[in-house]
Amino acid sequence: MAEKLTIGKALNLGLRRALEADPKVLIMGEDVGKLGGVFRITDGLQKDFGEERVIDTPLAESGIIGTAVGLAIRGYRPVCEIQFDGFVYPAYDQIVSQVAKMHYRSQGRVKMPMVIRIPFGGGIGAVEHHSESPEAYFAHTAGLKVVSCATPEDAYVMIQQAVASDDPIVFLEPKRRYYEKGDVEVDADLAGAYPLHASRVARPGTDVTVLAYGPMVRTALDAANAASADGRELEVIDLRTLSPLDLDPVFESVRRTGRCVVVHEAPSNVGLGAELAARITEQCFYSLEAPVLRVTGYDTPYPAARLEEEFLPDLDRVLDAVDRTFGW
Amino acid sequence: MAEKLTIGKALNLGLRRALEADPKVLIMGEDVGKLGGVFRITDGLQKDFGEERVIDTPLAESGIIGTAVGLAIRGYRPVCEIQFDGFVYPAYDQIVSQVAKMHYRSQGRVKMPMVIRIPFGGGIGAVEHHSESPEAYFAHTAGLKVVSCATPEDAYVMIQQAVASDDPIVFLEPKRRYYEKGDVEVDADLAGAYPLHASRVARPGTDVTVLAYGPMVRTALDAANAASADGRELEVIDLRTLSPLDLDPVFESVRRTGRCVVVHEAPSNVGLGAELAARITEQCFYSLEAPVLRVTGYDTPYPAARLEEEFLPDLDRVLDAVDRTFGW
Amino acid sequence: MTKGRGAGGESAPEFVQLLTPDGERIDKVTGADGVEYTVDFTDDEYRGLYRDLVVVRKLDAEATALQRQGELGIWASLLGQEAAQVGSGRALRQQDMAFPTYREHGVLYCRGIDPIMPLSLFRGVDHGAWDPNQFRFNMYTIVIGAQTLHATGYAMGITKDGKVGNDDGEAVIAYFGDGASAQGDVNEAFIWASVFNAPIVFFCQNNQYAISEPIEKQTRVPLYQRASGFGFPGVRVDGNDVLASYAVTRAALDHARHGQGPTLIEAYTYRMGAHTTTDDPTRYRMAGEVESWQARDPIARVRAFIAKQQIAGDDFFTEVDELARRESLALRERVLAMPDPDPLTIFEHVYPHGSPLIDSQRQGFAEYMDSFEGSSH
Amino acid sequence: MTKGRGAGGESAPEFVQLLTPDGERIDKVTGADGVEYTVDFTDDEYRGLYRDLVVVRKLDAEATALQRQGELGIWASLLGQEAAQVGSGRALRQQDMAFPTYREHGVLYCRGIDPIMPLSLFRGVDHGAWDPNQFRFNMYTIVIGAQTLHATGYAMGITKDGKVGNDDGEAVIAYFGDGASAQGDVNEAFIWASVFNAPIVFFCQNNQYAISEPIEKQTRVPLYQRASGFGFPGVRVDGNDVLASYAVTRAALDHARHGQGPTLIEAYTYRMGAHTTTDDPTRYRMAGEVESWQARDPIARVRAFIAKQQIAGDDFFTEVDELARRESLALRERVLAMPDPDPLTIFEHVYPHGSPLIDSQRQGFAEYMDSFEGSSH
Ligand SMILES: Cc1ncc(C[n+]2csc(CCOP(=O)(O)OP(=O)(O)O)c2C)c(N)n1
Ligand SMILES: Cc1ncc(C[n+]2csc(CCOP(=O)(O)OP(=O)(O)O)c2C)c(N)n1
Ligand SMILES: [Mg+2]
Ligand SMILES: [Mg+2]
Repeated sequence: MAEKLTIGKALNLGLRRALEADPKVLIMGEDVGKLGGVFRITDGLQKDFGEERVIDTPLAESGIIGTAVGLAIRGYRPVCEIQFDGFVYPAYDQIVSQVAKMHYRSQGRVKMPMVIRIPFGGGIGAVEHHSESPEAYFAHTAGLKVVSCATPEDAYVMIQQAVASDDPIVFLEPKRRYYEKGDVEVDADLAGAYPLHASRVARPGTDVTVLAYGPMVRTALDAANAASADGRELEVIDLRTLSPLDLDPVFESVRRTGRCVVVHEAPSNVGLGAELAARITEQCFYSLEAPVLRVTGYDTPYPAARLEEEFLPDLDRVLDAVDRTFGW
Repeated sequence: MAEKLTIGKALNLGLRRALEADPKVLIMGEDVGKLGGVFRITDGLQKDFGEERVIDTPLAESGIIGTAVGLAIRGYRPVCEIQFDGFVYPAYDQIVSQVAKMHYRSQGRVKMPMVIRIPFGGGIGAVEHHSESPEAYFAHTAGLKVVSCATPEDAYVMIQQAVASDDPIVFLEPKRRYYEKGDVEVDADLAGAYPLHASRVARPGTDVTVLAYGPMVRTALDAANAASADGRELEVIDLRTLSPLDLDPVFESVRRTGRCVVVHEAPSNVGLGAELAARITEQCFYSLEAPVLRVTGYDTPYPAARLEEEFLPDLDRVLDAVDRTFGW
Repeated sequence: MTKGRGAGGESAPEFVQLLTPDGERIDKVTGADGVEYTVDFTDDEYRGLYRDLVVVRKLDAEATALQRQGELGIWASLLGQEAAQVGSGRALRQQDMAFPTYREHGVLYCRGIDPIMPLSLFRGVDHGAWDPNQFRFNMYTIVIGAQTLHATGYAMGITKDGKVGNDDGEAVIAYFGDGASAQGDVNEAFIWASVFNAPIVFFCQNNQYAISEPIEKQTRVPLYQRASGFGFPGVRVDGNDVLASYAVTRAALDHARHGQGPTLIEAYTYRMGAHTTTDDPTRYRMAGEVESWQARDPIARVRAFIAKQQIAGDDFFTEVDELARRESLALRERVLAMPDPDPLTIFEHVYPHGSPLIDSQRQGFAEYMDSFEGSSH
Repeated sequence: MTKGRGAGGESAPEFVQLLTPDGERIDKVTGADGVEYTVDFTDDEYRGLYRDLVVVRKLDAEATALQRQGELGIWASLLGQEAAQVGSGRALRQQDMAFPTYREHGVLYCRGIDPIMPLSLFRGVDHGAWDPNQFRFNMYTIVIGAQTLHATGYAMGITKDGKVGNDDGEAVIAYFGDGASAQGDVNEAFIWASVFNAPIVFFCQNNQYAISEPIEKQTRVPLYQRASGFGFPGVRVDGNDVLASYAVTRAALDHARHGQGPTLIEAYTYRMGAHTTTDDPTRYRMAGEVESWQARDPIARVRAFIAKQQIAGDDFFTEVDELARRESLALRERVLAMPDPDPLTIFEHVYPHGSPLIDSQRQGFAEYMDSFEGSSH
């Protein structure tokens, strides 16, 4: 049965399903209990599953992830909430040197079936540290997988898949889209769902391939609509999995279109866009009519809220890049 | 006067000069005092400059960087040693959210003239966490600059330039090359020195441009020598500055050669090589005979020491990539 | 010492109190650190403290109102914590240095700083950019606990500069919350401060909550006791008592400036309002709890004391209210008049020495913006 | 309690000691935590303890020799810390779980684990891969302090599983060093453990050094006192006394398994050798210091005690030496016989569910290696 849900509510429902499905699943983080998290993604879960399973932790991110590692060794499946993107760094050591490496270190004897949920990205008018896009830091880290959802349907399914996976997964939630609504098949069986680590064509097109993920999928789709009115058909691919990347559909698309634009909020330098450009160029060298262009946040710290509209990629900047691929 | 020095000794002498040049310069870290650091880079400095300037700190990296931030606000110029690459992550929050952002946050009112020295890279037969190449994590962070030296001469000059700079600089030292020797102009004036944030042609060539930095410069030069014997002339560029990159000489070179291979030890995915490939492709699109190829560590955690020879790029793998650019 | 009421309902250890909720003056008390505390204010000074408390609360209320009206992006109110902030803020000497969180508007005011200073941050105009050394007040720090290490490093610098050991010595005060006490950084700051005997006062405003989490989620013993395990004194003060907050902070700062090392002060207080304007405290705490703390209001007791002691009459109270009203109106007008930043400032001050990457992005941005000139964009 | 000698020369607070350096048995002592400690071993058990101490030291010496001969990449010797490790290791019950650093070879041995297990790590063959749950002994952890949080989380899991509250309850022991006590992670572990009342014992081997840095660089008060500020008991034990180390650990583990929460044990000991085989301690400490600790050798006193009490005669000592020699020789042979890993294992176990990126790199690597087949490479 399809229900109209926001992304936030879909995540909430997905987490509820995950808690129901496996008694080993735990939710831990700052304010995830009575408050339901500052974005209410865990709303009502402590009430229904108890303080033993939905745990308000002390205020220290390394402690959250570090104790989750121990709980995972004990056989639990912790879902850790990091309150905002900019507050994941105190846990960086535990994530990079422990969570990511434990399976390798143990030659497969210790699994870290952990999900690290991070509301990420800008556009919400917040103060410093609340609008970061740290995905490159995780995607560059071997041993972690990184995904991001862009629709309520994906939010609902992907969070359940991530919790069910034995891989440690950084789950990036497009916080500024939490309130966007869409249809969600709430009763559908997870077994038949679209795979977690697969990209998906969000809108077919013939002229330029536009790659986006998380909050920028909407932006790319808006750009595609505007371009269509001008007679240009953009193929928008929602990457969904940021590490490992699923690029076969991308290569196929770029070989057709000959042009590619990558969009993300994170700074450009050594970002996901660079990897995409490098891989696409290597695989589609003779098909490209223009280099892969990147539309990204600038290589500055995230600016004050009243400047973020200029900082963030928007419809116009995507179209500008599309134009440039034609003018090459 | 030119002296034959190892890279390690050149760094030691450069730090000595920096301490002499400015009483505000401090050295801080674990074991930097009597022991002179586990690699002896600060050997003898505490003896000559005292415990007030060469400070053995408690064993906590966040504390090292966090107190260095406060010392910088007070007007000091801290040079922090992180004992090994894999131990910088507990300080990641202070580096990314404080050191990198303080100047921006304060609109130029607070400077962070800090150097974070990190012996990096593998090849020394060490246990886990002692052979990491974390440069992408820093290069992706706006507000930080990142450099790496590859020769004794550069080690001596660049460390002094880094300490004298008001920018916060992550200074990556090629630990497995600490014992390589070369001529150093120890009396040369810093004012006339080659700029810190500039790449440099380490070996001119005509057929393929090979980009490397830190420990891989030697590997690239060895490959160039071998290739030369086979009649192929590789132009090796030592990048030196990893953020910001200095790519004009690279573009110029690639436009001449039409081929480019990037070499680094760090994993490939979302690494420096990706950025280089993306930028070079964008700027030299019509000159490239083949895509920019990357020779890197694999996207696995750094393996056990007895596997590192296979893991690390070596002469043969560089030559293999060079061959592939010709076979494209 | 006086019995306070504990976190989580159990009876709390005693704290230093010099003014009861009813406005009764206690002459002297000995703290958990064994120090005897008292104050010796002139009538003028008592009136000054009252004035600061009232103005600080009023300005705070104005900022909350501005946020409600969409003029600020967010606001972190200090409601209920005025005494802890005014008491400690007034205890600072000119040469001392403060490292605030995002809530120390009252301390800032007591430092003689224009209260408009942090509002650009909450409006989203900038990140709260000022020169810490000019105001001897660091920029607001949002990452929980990070500033305690900065403060400790700064204090180490004071020692290096030879600026400790007498009355003219400098001292540092680092503010943080009860929640922050759980962060590794804060505990590392305790270690550094004690190992280097740094001239620093750790001032923890235990306002009973870290957003929704009550203090029991951060510690199972009173926070001031944390210090002893690191080898320096800790003391709990009634953070709703401006006199005690002053006395304890003053003594700790003097201790530090004389080269006797760090102190931890736990100011036992209560966040009367929401965590920030985006928070909804009704989800996690009872109205009754808030009411019980209202009876311990930090301003009411000073007013009662002044009235009982006839230090001032009704005219004075009216005057102060009037002053607060004027200051808050002025603040409002200046907030509304704040210009939006020029978009090109995105690219300013990334590095002291600049960067070609930023330069080219700035130029690209400028050209891109120019391309819309005359268009409807 | 007995007077120990303090860090930094000052006289240290007392510690729990049940066997003096001269081999005199002390019947009972009360620790700083107010608990009375004693042991009640049979002669057989005393002999067993001695045997473990000697074997553990001998195996360690063998590993050091193997490193010198180039057969190990590095070795972190436990020389001098045998009593702390054997005492605490023997105190563990079958159901308990240990989280070691990189130096707990003695604890590992007492768990009944084949001492070869961690040697592949030091040889560079693997990262020390074993199943923590099978051995109830976590993998060695190299990042200082990280394992204390893992241990605490694991202990929280025990509580969740309802496995505390009686004699069959499970408990966790987390090992760490004096240097580690400065890490944020360790202090966060203290907080978590106390807030969640986790069944855990924090066992700090204060061996006086973190590489070259003496304990004064990490704390200015005895480390066991750290616990009180977090709300749980701390106790210092003579870490060179295997009986006291056993008694104190046993009591703390029982305390934990009965649901009474965490304890911090500071085992006051000395690193007799280098930090690791790459270290040169002559750069930072005096020979005299090492000698003074030699007088407090953890094995000599047990031998003296056994001899004085006629628990065993010379035959026994010779037998034990012989056993140790045999075990160390066997270890040596097995180290030399360790096969090098297959290069393709680089790509194994990056993810439980695999990754196409790794797959393609594995394939590329295999093809690349094949291209050398028959060549001189
Ligand atoms: C490292 C980090 N994690 C999380 C947050 C989000 N956050 C902002 S304020 C806050 C609670 C702080 O509580 P406390 O320290 O008691 O200070 P108070 O707000 O009560 O003054 C949290 C969790 C943050 N700013 N920084
Ligand atoms: C986070 C981190 N920083 C630095 C190191 C390097 N290092 C390895 S052992 C050591 C000293 C540890 O001292 P201590 O905790 O006292 O343990 P001990 O070696 O004396 O047993 C250091 C600094 C590390 N392994 N991890
Ligand atoms: Mg609070
Ligand atoms: Mg030690």
